[in-house]
Amino acid sequence: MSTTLPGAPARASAPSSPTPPDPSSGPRRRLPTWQRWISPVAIVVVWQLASTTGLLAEDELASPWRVLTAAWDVTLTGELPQGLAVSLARVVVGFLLGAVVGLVLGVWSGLSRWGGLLIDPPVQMLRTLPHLALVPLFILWFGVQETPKVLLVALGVLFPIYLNVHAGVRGVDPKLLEMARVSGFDRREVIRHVVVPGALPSALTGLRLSLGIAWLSIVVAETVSSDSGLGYMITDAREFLRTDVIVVGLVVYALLGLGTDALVRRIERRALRWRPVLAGADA
Amino acid sequence: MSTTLPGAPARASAPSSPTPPDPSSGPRRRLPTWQRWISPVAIVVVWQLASTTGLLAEDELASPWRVLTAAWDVTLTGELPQGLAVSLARVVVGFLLGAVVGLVLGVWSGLSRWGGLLIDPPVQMLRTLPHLALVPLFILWFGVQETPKVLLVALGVLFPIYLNVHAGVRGVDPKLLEMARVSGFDRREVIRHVVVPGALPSALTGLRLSLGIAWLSIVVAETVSSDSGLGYMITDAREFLRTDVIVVGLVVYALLGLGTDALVRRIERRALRWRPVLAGADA
Amino acid sequence: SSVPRSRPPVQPPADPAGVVLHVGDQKGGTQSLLRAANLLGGLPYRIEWTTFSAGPPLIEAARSGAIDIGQTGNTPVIFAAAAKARVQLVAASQGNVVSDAILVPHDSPIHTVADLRGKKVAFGKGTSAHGQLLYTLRAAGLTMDDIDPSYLQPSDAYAAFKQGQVDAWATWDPYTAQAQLESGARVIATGDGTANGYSFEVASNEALADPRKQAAVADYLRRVDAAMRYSDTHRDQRAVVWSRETKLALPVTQLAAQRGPDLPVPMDDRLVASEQDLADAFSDAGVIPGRVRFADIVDRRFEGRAAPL
Amino acid sequence: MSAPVTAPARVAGLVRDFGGRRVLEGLDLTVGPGEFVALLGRSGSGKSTLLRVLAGLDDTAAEGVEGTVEVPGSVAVAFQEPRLLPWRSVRDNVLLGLHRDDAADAADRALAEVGLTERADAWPLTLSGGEAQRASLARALVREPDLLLLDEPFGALDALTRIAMHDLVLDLWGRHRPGILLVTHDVDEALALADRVLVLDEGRIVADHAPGPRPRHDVADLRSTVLAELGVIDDATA
Amino acid sequence: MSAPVTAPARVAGLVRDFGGRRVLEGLDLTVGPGEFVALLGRSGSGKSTLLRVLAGLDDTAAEGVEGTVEVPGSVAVAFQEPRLLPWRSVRDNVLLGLHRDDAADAADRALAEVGLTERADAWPLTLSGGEAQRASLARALVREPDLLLLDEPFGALDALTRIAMHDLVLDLWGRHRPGILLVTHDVDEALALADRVLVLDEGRIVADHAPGPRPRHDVADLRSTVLAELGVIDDATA
Ligand SMILES: Nc1ncnc2c1ncn2[C@@H]1O[C@H](COP(=O)(O)OP(=O)(O)OP(=O)(O)O)[C@@H](O)[C@H]1O
Ligand SMILES: Nc1ncnc2c1ncn2[C@@H]1O[C@H](COP(=O)(O)OP(=O)(O)OP(=O)(O)O)[C@@H](O)[C@H]1O
Ligand SMILES: [Mg+2]
Ligand SMILES: [Mg+2]
Repeated sequence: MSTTLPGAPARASAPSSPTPPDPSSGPRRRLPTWQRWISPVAIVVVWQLASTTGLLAEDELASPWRVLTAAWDVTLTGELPQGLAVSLARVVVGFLLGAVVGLVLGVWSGLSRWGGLLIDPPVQMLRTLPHLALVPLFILWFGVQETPKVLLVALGVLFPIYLNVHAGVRGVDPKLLEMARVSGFDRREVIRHVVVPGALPSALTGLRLSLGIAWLSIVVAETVSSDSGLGYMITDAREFLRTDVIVVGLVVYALLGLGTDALVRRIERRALRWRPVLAGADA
Repeated sequence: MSTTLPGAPARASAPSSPTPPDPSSGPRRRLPTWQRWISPVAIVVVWQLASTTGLLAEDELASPWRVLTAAWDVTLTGELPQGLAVSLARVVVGFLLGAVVGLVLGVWSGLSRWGGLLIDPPVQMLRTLPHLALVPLFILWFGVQETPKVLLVALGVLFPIYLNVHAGVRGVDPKLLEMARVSGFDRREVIRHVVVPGALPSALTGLRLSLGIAWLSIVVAETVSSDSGLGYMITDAREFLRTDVIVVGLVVYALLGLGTDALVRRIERRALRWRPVLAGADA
Repeated sequence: SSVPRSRPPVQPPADPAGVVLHVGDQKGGTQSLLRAANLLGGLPYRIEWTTFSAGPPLIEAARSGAIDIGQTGNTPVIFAAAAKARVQLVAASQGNVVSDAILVPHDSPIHTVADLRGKKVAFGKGTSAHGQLLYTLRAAGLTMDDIDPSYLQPSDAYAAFKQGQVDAWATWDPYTAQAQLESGARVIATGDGTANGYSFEVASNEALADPRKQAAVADYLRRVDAAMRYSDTHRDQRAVVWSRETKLALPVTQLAAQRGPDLPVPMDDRLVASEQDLADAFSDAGVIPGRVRFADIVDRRFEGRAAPL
Repeated sequence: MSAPVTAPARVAGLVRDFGGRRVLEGLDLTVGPGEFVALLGRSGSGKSTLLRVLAGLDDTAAEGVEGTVEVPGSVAVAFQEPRLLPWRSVRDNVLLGLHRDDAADAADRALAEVGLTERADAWPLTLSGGEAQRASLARALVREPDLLLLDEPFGALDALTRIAMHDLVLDLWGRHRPGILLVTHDVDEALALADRVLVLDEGRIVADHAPGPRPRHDVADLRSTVLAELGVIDDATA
Repeated sequence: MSAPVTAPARVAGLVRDFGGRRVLEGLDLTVGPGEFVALLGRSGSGKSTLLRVLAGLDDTAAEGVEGTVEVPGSVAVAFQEPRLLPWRSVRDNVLLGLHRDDAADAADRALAEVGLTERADAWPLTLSGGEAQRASLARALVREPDLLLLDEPFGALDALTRIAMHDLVLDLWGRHRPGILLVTHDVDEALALADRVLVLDEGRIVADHAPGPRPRHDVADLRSTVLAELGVIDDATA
């Protein structure tokens, strides 16, 4: 009755190094596609056409060409690059702060019953507080320097991360959690190998949203006493009715959105490469 | 060799009416718990204590009691109830508009490859556009009446719904999609019975976020030529340095947040009742 | 909060050396004024500038001690008084009131203030234009109830004005100049004879409680005084700097500058009465609850010390 | 339903390559009209892969798939895992996608036949392994297709239930005469049920037996042969 | 590992109630030290439910669970479905949670034994049904627990692979002498492997047989008895 499996070679030959998995899931995996550029380019072309033909009056929306010129101007004066750099620093710090807090709270409240009962309600309360209304209180509490700006960004970032992480954690397949429990995973391993990967798709959506919101928050945050930054550039342009500069700001934001998206797609592609590409997925 | 299963009664007795499933998943299903009130109440108590003991100066943050008085004042003047009603109307219309568009775009771009390639990039671009910067353009295009306000809300709502629906649709178990394909589901059935329920947890997170954002957007929207509305009340109070009224506004927002959350929890409980409560889920 | 509630006493003379004075500013405001007059050199203390988009947030910052001093218009200070903010008005200046105008499109049928009855008028709630509109209407025998107000900040208001969404717009320079030059807006009323055109230096109680900061404030006020006088005599130069900082077209700032800059004025009884009158107008219009005693936040003790440089 | 004159499934030279790993290498297979074919093969030999191709889930247009695949009629599949929609009742899982006037009745009948009447309103995630497998089988059978693909449909069933399910499949087969391709690991089952018993190995069909007319009483020799083809020395004969 | 003097699993008066549906009704069961117990029972009879309780996944503190459950030592489970982490390689799935110095070696050895060396770096979702089941089995075996719970671990395996896996389990059992509770639908398998063969029906253990010393050549009578207890009239004897 003793039989050896053909597929089972001698024990010694089993590789024991923990090399990263390189499964033969085939070359069907999608690469970043040029097709994603079709609609952005189409939008710009239509916009320019509408402007040149006069369908879109210059004072309703500056033409792409004029926006480009304005962009060049604010680049030359250093306003745009400096503004970007200043805002970027604020966004990065605020984002990290908010993301870490949101992540920790989300995992915690998603995993433990009491965590959920105690953390979730105040977060649900706080998340609807409007930034604009918080500005005066933040000035009162944190002054007018960098702190209130960074905190406003952090606050904006926190909630989408929290909500999506929380939902992701709650949605982790309980069968896998059970498996981890009976397989001797310690708490750290459960979180690292079951909860985090399971919640990842949802968390990445949160990341997408929160990166966007970080940049939105900076516009409000930079109405608090600043004389530099992308948000400031926009409010300032708005103050002095420079529609073309506003549109430059909007275009920069759109590019930031695309950049953010590309970044998250990259992470997504790496993190979710275990998902086989099945035929049904593209119904 | 012909055997009858004990569990299989005579054919005639099989009920054929499509009664809604009432599976015996047991009474462990969680009800809305009073424990969720612990932390909100604790926050208010600590806040009041800090105020009475002078730890929190009255002009840094009005005490709950003073906020209550201010709330009573603005209720008597009609400012708060009317403001709420006016804003609510705007929020509802804007929300419906944004949610429907976001849902349709999200399902579409999640399901079809070309839909994704064409719809996703412009949405990713548009979603980072700051409301504050859009206000002057919206005034140019849509005037100063209700349209720009409703559109700003719709715009705010659209993106979290879109992103979460898109991600949810992309995350639908491809094995189930394959099953649907070989089981003769038509396109409508696939969407209704496989895609929508599969994307639902993620979509509900989007709903949560977007309901919050709808209320946030109204604050910005109501800076556009309005003399009523909750957002207007807050900006107005800010203009006149009425910190207590600002805090009233914030409290109302917090309550709205809790209300929204309770609403979505209800939907969630109903929609996800097929998920068995397993032991591992509360590690 | 460490900000004193009541007006701090006059401090013994002290050396401001080494102090950092946090000054709130608006774009194209005091800092550019001082720089143009070359008055920022040789300071015994250090100035840290913070830029605000408007008066209210500047006062928000001053009352929490986040800034020590900053300049703002005649209306936000009334709300500061109403809110019992922990600030003092330590100096005043007065500008031309010609630029505080009510504008209509060039082809508008509106020609007089009386024509505004039932019309949609844009202005920023709580701005100096709001006060000026109150006055102008009153002078024409109208009240706020006779018009259809559309509360819009200058930027939004201009957009709405150009699109014909509103019938009239109450505003100030440089917006007046911009609208006149860019879209041929017609002025149907100015603040002449109605508006008071004051601006104030708003100091935080916290700064005034510190002897060395008090000294720095006194010195700073002297410099601002001098800078205003300098800019009055160098209007072209002022227009150039202004245009550079706000990116407004040079003709716009030139027109605005030619109308004359702010000049220091004493905070005498006439000033207090005029501001009190404005405050009462706001109270009457129901914009602010109750009555305000404007004199409560006027601190005249620096006027003597703010002798010209 | 098309008249059962053409073969409900024909595959020629089928190659399936998973990024360098060739699972099927030029496989030929025809399931004749009304024919009941059992497919045996070692774990990982490519049985499910073949069924996916026949079900149209791996397009020959896609990368890694080559060969001719002809499946002219309707197909129903019982997958190796139950693949029930967790958010629909067991009944709905059988019912959905069934576009027939008597769909509801047919679904309830099918559930009764697999012994799940009592669990018809349950959520799928509360079913036992065998119950889920039976629900999935009911879903495939109720569709009455031209080609029925069953991937180890009885693997999680006890002996008694298994016999009842055999009867059920044979019954449906007798009534509608679909082509059936049954993947199983149970040689006895294959010999008892099928017209032809195939063995898949190294990406090809390596054996093709016809157990002869039913009822079959003495298939011991054939059993040993098939087991030997699967690499097992049968105790009973050895 | 605790010394195998106490029973690795003891259950008395176990009741499991799913909202009114009683699946286990006062079940008593002891798995002695180093004892190999096979559990048979109809689909839906509550075998997996019992295993869940023994694995500590359904707490006796929870609603619907009553009775005494004593499982003093370590436990490892091969669930009815493979339950592999889809985002970790097959090797990692065996390895994770294994806190031993030679964990990596042990995992690779276990994978080799179940014939998955070649697929050790694959993503679980690309495994065939039988491969996934073997990975799950390897994960349970490599843990060398005091109590090994196996829920139909060979259900998706072909005859040859199944025999190899039998040997593997017997081998581990011989080396470490854990208590083993094996759920299976294959009566022959139960009789060939176990010290005791139990039949679960109507929420209780209704039969408890000891097939006697190994190697077992003539268990035909016992086979018929057990099949009869499961409701099947055995062809061979009938
Ligand atoms: N969470 C639950 N809620 C309701 N009923 C359940 C639940 N879990 C299991 N059941 C029911 O309990 C019964 C026993 O299930 P169990 O999984 O223990 O069966 P089993 O003996 O393992 O069957 P199989 O051999 O088919 O796997 C089944 O009828 C099942 O539908
Ligand atoms: N998407 C995939 N990527 C890479 N390899 C795959 C993929 N799908 C299947 N395989 C491999 O192809 C081989 C055949 O798989 P298949 O599922 O057809 O086996 P099977 O004959 O059904 O086996 P079992 O009896 O175990 O279910 C297996 O070795 C499997 O690991
Ligand atoms: Mg298979
Ligand atoms: Mg089971």
